[in-house]
Amino acid sequence: MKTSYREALRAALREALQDDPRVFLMGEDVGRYGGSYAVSKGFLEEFGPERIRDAPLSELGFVGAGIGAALGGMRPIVEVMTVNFSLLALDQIVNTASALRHMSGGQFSVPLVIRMASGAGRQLAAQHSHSLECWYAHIPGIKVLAPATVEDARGMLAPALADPDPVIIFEHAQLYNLEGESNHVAPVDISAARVRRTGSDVSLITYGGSLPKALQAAELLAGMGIDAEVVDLRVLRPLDSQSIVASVRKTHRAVVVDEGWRSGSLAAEVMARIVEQAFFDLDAPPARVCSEEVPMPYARHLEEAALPQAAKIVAAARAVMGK
Amino acid sequence: MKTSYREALRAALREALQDDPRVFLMGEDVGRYGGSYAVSKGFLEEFGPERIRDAPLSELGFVGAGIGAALGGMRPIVEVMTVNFSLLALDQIVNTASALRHMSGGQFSVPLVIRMASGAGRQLAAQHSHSLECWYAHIPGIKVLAPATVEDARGMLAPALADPDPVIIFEHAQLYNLEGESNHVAPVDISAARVRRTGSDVSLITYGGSLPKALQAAELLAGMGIDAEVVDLRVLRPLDSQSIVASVRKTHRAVVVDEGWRSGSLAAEVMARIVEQAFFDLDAPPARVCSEEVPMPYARHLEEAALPQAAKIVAAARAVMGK
Amino acid sequence: MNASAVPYDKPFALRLLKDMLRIRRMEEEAAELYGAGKIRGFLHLYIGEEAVAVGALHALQPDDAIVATYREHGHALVRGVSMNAIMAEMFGKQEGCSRGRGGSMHLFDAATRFYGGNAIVGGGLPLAVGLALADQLSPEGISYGAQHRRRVTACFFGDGAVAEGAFHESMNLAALWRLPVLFCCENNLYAMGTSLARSESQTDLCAKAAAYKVETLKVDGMDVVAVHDATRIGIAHVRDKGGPFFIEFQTFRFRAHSMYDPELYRDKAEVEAWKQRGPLHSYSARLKAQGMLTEDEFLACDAEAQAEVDASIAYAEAGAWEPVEDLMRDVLTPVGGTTS
Amino acid sequence: MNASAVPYDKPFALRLLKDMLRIRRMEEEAAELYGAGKIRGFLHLYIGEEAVAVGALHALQPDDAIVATYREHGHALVRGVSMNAIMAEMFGKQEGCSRGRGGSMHLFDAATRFYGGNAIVGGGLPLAVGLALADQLSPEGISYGAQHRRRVTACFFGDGAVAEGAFHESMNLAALWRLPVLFCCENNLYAMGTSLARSESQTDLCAKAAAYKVETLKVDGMDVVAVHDATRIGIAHVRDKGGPFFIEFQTFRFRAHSMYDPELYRDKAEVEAWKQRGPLHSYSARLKAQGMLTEDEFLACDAEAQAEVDASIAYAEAGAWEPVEDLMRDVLTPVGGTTS
Ligand SMILES: Cc1ncc(C[n+]2csc(CCOP(=O)(O)OP(=O)(O)O)c2C)c(N)n1
Ligand SMILES: Cc1ncc(C[n+]2csc(CCOP(=O)(O)OP(=O)(O)O)c2C)c(N)n1
Ligand SMILES: [Mg+2]
Ligand SMILES: [Mg+2]
Repeated sequence: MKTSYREALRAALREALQDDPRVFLMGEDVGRYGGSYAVSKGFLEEFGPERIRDAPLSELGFVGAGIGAALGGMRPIVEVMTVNFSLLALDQIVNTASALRHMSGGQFSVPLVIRMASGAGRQLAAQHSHSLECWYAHIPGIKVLAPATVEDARGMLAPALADPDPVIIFEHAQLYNLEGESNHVAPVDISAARVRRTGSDVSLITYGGSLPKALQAAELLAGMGIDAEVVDLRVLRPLDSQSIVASVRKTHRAVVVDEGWRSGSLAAEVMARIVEQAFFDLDAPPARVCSEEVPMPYARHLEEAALPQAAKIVAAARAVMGK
Repeated sequence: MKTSYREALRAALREALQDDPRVFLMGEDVGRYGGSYAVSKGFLEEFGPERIRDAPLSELGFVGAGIGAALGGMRPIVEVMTVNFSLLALDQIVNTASALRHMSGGQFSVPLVIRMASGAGRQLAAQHSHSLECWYAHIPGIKVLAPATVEDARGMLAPALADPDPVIIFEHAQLYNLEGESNHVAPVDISAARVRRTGSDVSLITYGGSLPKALQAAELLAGMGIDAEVVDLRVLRPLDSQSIVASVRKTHRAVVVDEGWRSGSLAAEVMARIVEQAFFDLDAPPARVCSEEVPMPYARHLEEAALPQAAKIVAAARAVMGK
Repeated sequence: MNASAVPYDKPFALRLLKDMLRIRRMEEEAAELYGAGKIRGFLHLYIGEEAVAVGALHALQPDDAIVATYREHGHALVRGVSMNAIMAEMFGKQEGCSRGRGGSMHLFDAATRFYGGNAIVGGGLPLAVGLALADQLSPEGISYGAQHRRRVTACFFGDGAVAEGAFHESMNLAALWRLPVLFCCENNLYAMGTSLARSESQTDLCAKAAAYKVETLKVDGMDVVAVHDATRIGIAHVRDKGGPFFIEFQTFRFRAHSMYDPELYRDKAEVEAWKQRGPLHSYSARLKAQGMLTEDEFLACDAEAQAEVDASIAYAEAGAWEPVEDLMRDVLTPVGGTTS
Repeated sequence: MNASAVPYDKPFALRLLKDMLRIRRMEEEAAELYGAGKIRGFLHLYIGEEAVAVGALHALQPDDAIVATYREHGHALVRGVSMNAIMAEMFGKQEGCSRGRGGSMHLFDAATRFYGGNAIVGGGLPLAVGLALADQLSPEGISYGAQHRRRVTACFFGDGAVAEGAFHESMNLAALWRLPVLFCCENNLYAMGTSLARSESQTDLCAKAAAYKVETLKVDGMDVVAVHDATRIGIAHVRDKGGPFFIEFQTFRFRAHSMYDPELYRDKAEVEAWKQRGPLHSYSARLKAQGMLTEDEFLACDAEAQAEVDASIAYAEAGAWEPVEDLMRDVLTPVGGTTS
């Protein structure tokens, strides 16, 4: 069945709300406004204000309240409108949600799901264009997911809610209108990366909003006689090293594509794992295509220049191929 | 002259306060308490409460106020007691301090210095033991320093204050009592890494609180016939790739030592740069010694096991040497 | 509509009218240009709230500082940023007041001490506290020209920002340290789709501010005269006493929150009722009633505003795209470069 | 000293005394053990403030929840966490209530709904709001045993926390959503070295809480009877009305902030004056005055407390270090493992 990423998220949320009375959705403008990306439009009428809970502008407060509610037996889905505002809530995520189980010697788990939009591409400028997946992927005690397909948008929520620990879900803002197949039957796996295109010459390893660009680059490369494999990480913490290494062992070449700023990017971690685990399989140094290290400019042509693009991926892939 | 890291910081702060009336120190308990690490003890009496400004527990507020004061012509030194509490202030640092110059098209620079203690090793458990240098090193628009020697503790503040952009200084909590030489004459350079021990067999690349451990490991390695070079990064953003690469070109082997959690560590970035720029100079895959991916446990033996230690560095160095 | 006489001389009375018209016409065109794809990103219109920026900013001196939000076109314009520079910024051209790097949400202007343009709700509050702290600590802050008087930092923010921790910490710091901040709360009753009653347990925002021992005034934000007078009182308080002052401007936005907002959360009737109290309409009626304005004069003012808007669009259209090679510019300050 | 009669039966009156003694003696030994290197990290003593935890927690029911700070030994003990488990935790032994992973600042106990032990000032406040939200939303929250009544979440925090944004956001959420939270502010006049007057523009903390439309009580935190009575009033309010309640306990810590604190910021005389009002001393004098306690009984209680402390130290000493191989335990929940 063809559907959109947004519709897939909606279907997953509705199902979760219908199936488990402990589930509720809380965040800024999830209710009366209908969700800032229209993901929860109509839910207020369907599930009522207790379960579709509009929160005041208090990111630290309502994320912390989500943690408390999870401890108290509920299964909250907290929507932090965008990753940009999640900076205000990081203390609760790092110092409470992710540490609580360990600090309590295993007594308290925090079955919390946090959803947030991330990424650039809509000319929203420096404060509204962050990709900070790499920061979250650094924190022990949580899991981090990045659905990049309609299927994952549909299937990742249920296992995230079933997970006893905090799960952060990044929805790239450029994907909401993505159309694709969703033959949803069961929840998808949330432990492994997935090969989205098989190839033999070079591995393009990516996630989230960069997946469509990597796939587009692979098509362009095919036209140049280069057969690229595209690996969608899907799960950013814990990273699925095995799948990464398996692909690189096959292709012997890797380009990591990541919308985060280059220095200290998640791409660096992927490269580190590749050299740690598959150094002698490499025919060329792994390369990366990341965002330029500049706060995101507003002007469209500058934003485009700052972000990873298919053309840059093609160039990087050709370079590692020595072409 | 022999002095301590703490005394060196004190001397640098006093000098700054004496030399420039625009400089003031603001933070929790910098005044009457004397600084939580006794760095500003006695300053209140010497410089008065306007310039040694005790702030309420409002990390977001007073870090933001520091940004505003910098915009207003002052040269604030904001002390965030520890990096752990800086999570509450990250929004102001990322979305204002580091982005303002760019967002304003170059009109407003933010000449702000933020100091904070970081790191583990004193059994302070999960919420008080963070090493998040890597997060800060990811942000364009700021500079990040990690003085690891008495000389740098003495010499980095003046150039940081002279810098027109925000500079974050990480003081590792385990270093305050470090004794060392300080032949302070002029401000030190804050753009380059420095080789703390020359060697030819393997490069141990590190920063901050891990430097003493790396030097200790180098001594142990020497006893085993392995001649390690120790590179102190000093400047975590922008990273001095050139010095890193120069050392690796010489030794052909690298072990990166970093107290941050392994996944998404600054060590990953250093490894990425090495493979990007010196892949064909490597005789072995670069390795890293980081913290285990666990919120810091309280019990001493577990904390020790979680942190990088000289013995682990030695083992990693021997492994990359094939010994 | 408040029918009391406008107590200003004609030039100033018309200045207020003209500035409200300039904002209104500029933003109406901006909305069109958004539809045409010339302006992108988020665009938050101030239409309906013009009396606040106009009345308040005309009470400030040139050396005072302003901190605003993403809904700041009007503030920038009244403060003295040229419409050309604002329009070019929204187009993303290098002639923009932020070189096209900031866009609608990040208008900045060093010359008029206009410190943005902040897209983080509540994000400007600590900044304003710090600017005022600099003024308290430095000699420029208390002497200006011949007179000795304090500089003021005026910080604009919405009702939604009041729920943020940043509001709390900033109010306390400003009050505790007695800093010269004028807190200007633009209470338009909604934060995106969330009405004040669903975001605050205490909806009297002056009562909230008073809990920090900050003095307050609540004023009809649809009435430019009331706004101006209240702001003058607030400013005088700050200059005399040094400490902060809080004004709640009761206002309303006539348009959607941003160009993405389907406005599901409020009735057309509510919007219509507020439009009856529209600041342009009510103020020009008052001026006419007291014989200070003729319909011809009004039309002339309006035509002048529209001409300025048209010119600014032409200016923005003719502006240049910054070269892509300059992408990495203004991340750090060049050595020997400008600092504020 | 308040000389009014203690209005409780003897067993309960002595229970309060004994619990204060248990905290006092446990912490005095903890200070010694810190000096001896048996306890490490940060150790924050509650000595002087015992009446607050004892009076307040005895007003709660077993199914209520507690959220505390890093100064929480007393709260954990009175709540029913065994002294053995607390002492072992401070030693870092696996018999500790948090398996030695948490230490002094992170005591936890699922059995008594004791949710820590939080070393981030203000960090527990949003958590308490969430626990109360869960109670409001779920059936367990409103029915217990035979009676239908609301569960309460009691959240302890210091005067210093009031300046944090977390306080503001949490008070508003609790009040806005009418959540069953009892906010217990332990105002000991200092946050490390920062006195309340240097941290708040409004030092009347009840006035601050009232600004969120939360009802409040201010009470002498050195008087265990006053504390208990006030807490009962607060709890009753929360159970009946559903909404939050705020109590300011006016108290004082007799010791330094932590074992690192040189106490440069306050006079010995100030500390001495508060010691005259010490909760143990004043309460036992009252009990004696009304013939409820003899000196022999007091000494017996004290000896009993001391014996419990001695036993807990022996227990902790005899405890085991968790195997280093288990380092990575309890980062994530094992599949099929426990969740709260
Ligand atoms: C910290 C933060 N959270 C959320 C947002 C998204 N957001 C943008 S504007 C807005 C509403 C703000 O309302 P208000 O402060 O009343 O100002 P108004 O838009 O009404 O002028 C929200 C929720 C944001 N920009 N920043
Ligand atoms: C967010 C944060 N900032 C700073 C600290 C350091 N710190 C620990 S306790 C403390 C004082 C807290 O005072 P108060 O809330 O009054 O509690 P008390 O210690 O008096 O019981 C400070 C500043 C911290 N733990 N967390
Ligand atoms: Mg509003
Ligand atoms: Mg206190």
